[in-house]
Amino acid sequence: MNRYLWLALLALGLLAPFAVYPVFMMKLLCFALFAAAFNLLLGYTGLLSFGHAAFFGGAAYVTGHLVKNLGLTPELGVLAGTLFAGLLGYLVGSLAIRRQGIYFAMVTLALAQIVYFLALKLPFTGGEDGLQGIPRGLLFGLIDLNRHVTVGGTPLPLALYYFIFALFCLGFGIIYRAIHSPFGQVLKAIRENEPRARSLGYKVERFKLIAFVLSSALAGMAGAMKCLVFQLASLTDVSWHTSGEVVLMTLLGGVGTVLGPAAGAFTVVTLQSQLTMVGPWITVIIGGIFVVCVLVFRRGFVGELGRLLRRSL
Amino acid sequence: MLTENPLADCILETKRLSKEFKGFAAVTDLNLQVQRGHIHALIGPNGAGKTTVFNLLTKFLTPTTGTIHFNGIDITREEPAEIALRGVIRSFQISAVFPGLTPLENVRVALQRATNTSYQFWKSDRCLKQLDDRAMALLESVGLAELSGAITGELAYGRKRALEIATTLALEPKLMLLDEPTQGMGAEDVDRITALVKQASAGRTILMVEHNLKVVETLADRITVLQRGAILAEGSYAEVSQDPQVMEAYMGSAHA
Amino acid sequence: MKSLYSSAALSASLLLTTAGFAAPPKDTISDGVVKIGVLTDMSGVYSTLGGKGTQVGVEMAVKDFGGKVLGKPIVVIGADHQNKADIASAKAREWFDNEKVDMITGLLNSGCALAVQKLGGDKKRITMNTGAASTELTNGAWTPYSIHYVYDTYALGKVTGQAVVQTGGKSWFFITADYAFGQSLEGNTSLFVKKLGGKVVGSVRHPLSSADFSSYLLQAQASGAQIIGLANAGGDTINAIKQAKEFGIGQKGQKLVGLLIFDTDIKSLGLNVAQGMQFTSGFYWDRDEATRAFAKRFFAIHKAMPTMDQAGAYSATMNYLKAIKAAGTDDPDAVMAKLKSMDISDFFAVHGKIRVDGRMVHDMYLMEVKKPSDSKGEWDLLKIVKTVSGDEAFMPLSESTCPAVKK
Amino acid sequence: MGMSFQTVMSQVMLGLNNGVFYAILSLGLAVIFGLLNIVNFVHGALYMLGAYVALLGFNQLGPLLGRPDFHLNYWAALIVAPLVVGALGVLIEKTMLRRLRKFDHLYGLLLTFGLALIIQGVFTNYFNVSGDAYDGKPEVLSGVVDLGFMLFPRYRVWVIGISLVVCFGTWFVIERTKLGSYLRAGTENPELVKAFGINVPLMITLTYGFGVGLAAFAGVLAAPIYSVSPVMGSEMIITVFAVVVIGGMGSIMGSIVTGLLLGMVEGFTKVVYAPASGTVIFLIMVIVLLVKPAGLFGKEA
Repeated sequence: MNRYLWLALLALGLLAPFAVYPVFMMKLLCFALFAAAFNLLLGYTGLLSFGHAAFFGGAAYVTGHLVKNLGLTPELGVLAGTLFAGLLGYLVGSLAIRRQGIYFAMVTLALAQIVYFLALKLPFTGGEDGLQGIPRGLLFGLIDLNRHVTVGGTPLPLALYYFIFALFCLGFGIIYRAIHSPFGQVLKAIRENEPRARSLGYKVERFKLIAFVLSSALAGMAGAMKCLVFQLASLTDVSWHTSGEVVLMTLLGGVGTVLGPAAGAFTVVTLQSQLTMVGPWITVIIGGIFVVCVLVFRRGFVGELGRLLRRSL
Repeated sequence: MLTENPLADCILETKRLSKEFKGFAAVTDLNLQVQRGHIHALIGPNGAGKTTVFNLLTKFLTPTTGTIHFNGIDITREEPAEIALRGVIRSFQISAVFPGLTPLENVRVALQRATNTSYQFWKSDRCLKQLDDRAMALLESVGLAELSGAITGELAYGRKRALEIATTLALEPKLMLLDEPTQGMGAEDVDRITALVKQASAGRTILMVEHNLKVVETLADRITVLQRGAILAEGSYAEVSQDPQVMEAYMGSAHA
Repeated sequence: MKSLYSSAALSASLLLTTAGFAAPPKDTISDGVVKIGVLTDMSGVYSTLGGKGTQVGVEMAVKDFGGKVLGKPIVVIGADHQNKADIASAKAREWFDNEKVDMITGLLNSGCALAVQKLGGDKKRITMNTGAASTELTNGAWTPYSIHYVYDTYALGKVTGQAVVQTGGKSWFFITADYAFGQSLEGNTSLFVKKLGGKVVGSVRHPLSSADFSSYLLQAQASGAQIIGLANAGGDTINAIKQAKEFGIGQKGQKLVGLLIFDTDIKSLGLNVAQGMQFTSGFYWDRDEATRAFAKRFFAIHKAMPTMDQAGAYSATMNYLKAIKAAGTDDPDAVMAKLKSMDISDFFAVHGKIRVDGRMVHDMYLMEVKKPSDSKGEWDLLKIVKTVSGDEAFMPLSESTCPAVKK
Repeated sequence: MGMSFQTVMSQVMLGLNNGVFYAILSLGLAVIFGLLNIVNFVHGALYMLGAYVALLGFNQLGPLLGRPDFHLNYWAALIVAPLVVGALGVLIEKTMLRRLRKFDHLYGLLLTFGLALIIQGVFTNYFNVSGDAYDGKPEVLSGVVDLGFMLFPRYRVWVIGISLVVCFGTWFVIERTKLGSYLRAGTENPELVKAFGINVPLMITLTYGFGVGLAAFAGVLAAPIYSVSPVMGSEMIITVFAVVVIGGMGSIMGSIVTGLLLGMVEGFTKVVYAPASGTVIFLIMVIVLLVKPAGLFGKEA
């Protein structure tokens, strides 16, 4: 991979809060990580999960609860949320990978509905109001994540931003490594030709399950990050619309590309925030993008670029 | 002749193997014995159950009744991957390659299995580079060395089959199951694959389903003729081709 | 050089987002403009009773005020929170941080209201809630900058509950939306039912947005209760009422009582189905000359009569602007102090006042749906049966758990 | 909780009433899935569209045609709505789904998901989300019937009856007639069917149109009972998916029977623990998946 590209992106990420509204930037990072984690499953294992919001939102609730009600420090909260999502991923994955293709998608969707129900009913979730007023707390018990640094007259939440950015880099790094690992090679083989991978002696289910757990844990990490940024965990985070959105982000950017999901997430989140005034038309626009993507643009824009340049991005 | 007792040197044996699909018997009471070191051909008219037998042997299908023994061990209840780990490797009727990977990666995925790194998602795939030499050697042996970096999906059909054999060989199988290795090929490709199979058979056993009787005649030590899921005849090419039942049921129709 | 292209794609995404970013300085009117944000449900289940209409109300108020306060322009912006607390909170945060928004109104739906009000407290910005019902907003979730303007579950439950029990509806069965709002509505109502010697014989909790209420209705019917109380809102209430009619419930002595109903719901149901029902409202367009005059102007713009949320948003905005003018600054502390000492009197409220806990106390009305034969027009739906003074309707400060209330 | 015979029977009837909607919708999904191998996510939106055809036909069509007292009556709507929506389905199949046939079936799911968002979004923009009442219920079907154990709305009796007729009629056509045998053969081996001189692409298109027509039919049936709202379908479709997973999408009869059964299970949950009634089907799904991964009526993979 091109070292300069990564360095440029890193620099962009480090400087972004001075140019872009930091909270928005952090939202982008959360969804970029979410989409990248989802893509580990769809793009590199060939499994379409239609219930990934369960991990994203589930972790947000767990992190929020632990930080708010039990006073955990934010880094431990994120860790707990990530582990929880991984565990949940293990349960959902074990059930879902018994089925393939379309059935897999429907089973994950339905299981995610149960998580939605729990998020509505469990005593600590705040029902339809969600878990609100989650404190950002002291990182490692030392650094106040609420601290704003005034730059050119504008107070910027730099401590929080760099914490989130660091988490994003960590998560994205794990995904990148997993894709380019011996494990990732087998995943690609399974995606390309599952019966053949099986006949070569690979226990396909086990690989799928590990990929599922990894993907859900990292999706959970993204959810935990979002919960610290917005200080709330809500039913939106676990709803099937969110599951659909992450599919769209990945599809739009490019399934099975390293940068595609992040770029797709940036585009969708930006669109949503720019188009709040068009009201319900946003749903129509999102739906339209879906249709166009599926019909003419299946590689996504990063994927199409990669094809033009004959490189994998 | 390696030995007097055929059972002692039987690498694969099925006893009363049957498979029913909703009342329709695809395979009935099949007693098949494959001798170590042989190239054993499974032939028969369309719908005779050859591919079903393959799927049963590799556990892509679960037998309704009967047992399968490999090297004297009962493998009837094992998973496809476990059977592969024992050294029974199959090919498919439709070419079984990984179209999105390069030929080199295709072979390397097979080599990788023995390295015990396959679950390591935290390691860089650069550690797989050490397998490249062996992968190249295997590609070389099937004449694909100069195409090692191509896009597999865009290779010609015959080359895909060759790649498939290289991938299978990478696993050093004890028993190779080849499902119609020359199906849909031009004469030139057929000759090349025939030679490849011959070459691959050194030191191992091969069970193949094949339609092309010329290939069967060239390669097979022993032939089992299936009809409607049951054995019709068995023996060398010379024996089988003289069998009047076979002539009628299969050869007749095949040559007609 | 593929890397160039994909980083270009990323930076293009980034650039798209930089629009509208600037640094806020300080002034008497901070940053030289008074900006009012209307954050409400513009597309979801409550969009007909709030939605664009709420923004219309706010814009009318700004126009009536003259478009300027203390010589500085007043700007109204709106956004759809889609009934999602996370969207509401994100939008409000952006507005406070970037858009110099001084006050947010609307906030239909308690989850959204709680999130934005909390944020307003943290950022020292005023929130004037005209849409949400939860009493929590003036109790545990109170902030020095929060105002709850129109109604709450306490007032709804108390006025309706008392009125029904006093006219003989002693035994109740609740069909309750299974979430905080529904439960608090049920809780508040049963309290007053029991206080007046009535009893609650049972209740059933249904998931939000249920399509089929027949099972719950039959359970209610089987309970033998005189009153079936609907502690839900919007589409759920409408469906329940329609299906009750379908099953012939309400014909044999049993009576349906909706605890939160808007004019628009009645319109959707039709008088035929809804006639005779009683409920509580904070406003009705056809109350007197002043309300009718306002409603007429509102209708000319929005093509519908104002609901209590929409009328409330007008009144809240108008009084907010008056308070700025009186205080001579838009400093939130000064404006809040002014608002809490002002007499709130306009077409919406008669001598209303904003209490220390942020509750705007004003008259509430017990409404009854007209018979089709009594209706003289498309919007002639209701009559006011009883006016209940604010002090009687709303939760007294002695019961409040608001931290600002000294006990 | 003690349940009298009366309570049980009433809940059976109500459950059946919910169940017939699940049955018709999952039947449509099964028919489409069988021939096109597509999970038709837009099914819920088309169900909603069917209800709107009835609603708008009754309220708006007359004024639109300049004849304010013209109402498209209920019976006509039962025919017109499936035709209109079916035609839309044909359009969708011909212009979009067809182009995806050579790709992974998941793209079909994603495409129809996008279409569902579009249709729902457009309707949300123009119509009241909390629902509009449909006033076109025919006089003959008004009032209640005394079933002995309860008073049951006559209209719902009709809904149950006609739905069962449509469901079993569809089953009969597909499983017992020549046309059906072509359909079934088409799913197994399209080449072979082509060899019989059957226009397979046309058959696929018409099947899709029929499947979504069923959804529209259910929408018209639902209009007088439930509020007609832009979100009525999206709430339904996820549950119907679970029904389909439980049933196994293996057979037409499977989807009908599962739909009816689960409607009743849901009905009983409303009495025992109502808050779980929205989720009980998903729980059943988990259990079924653990015990029979292919679903109750599914073929083993």
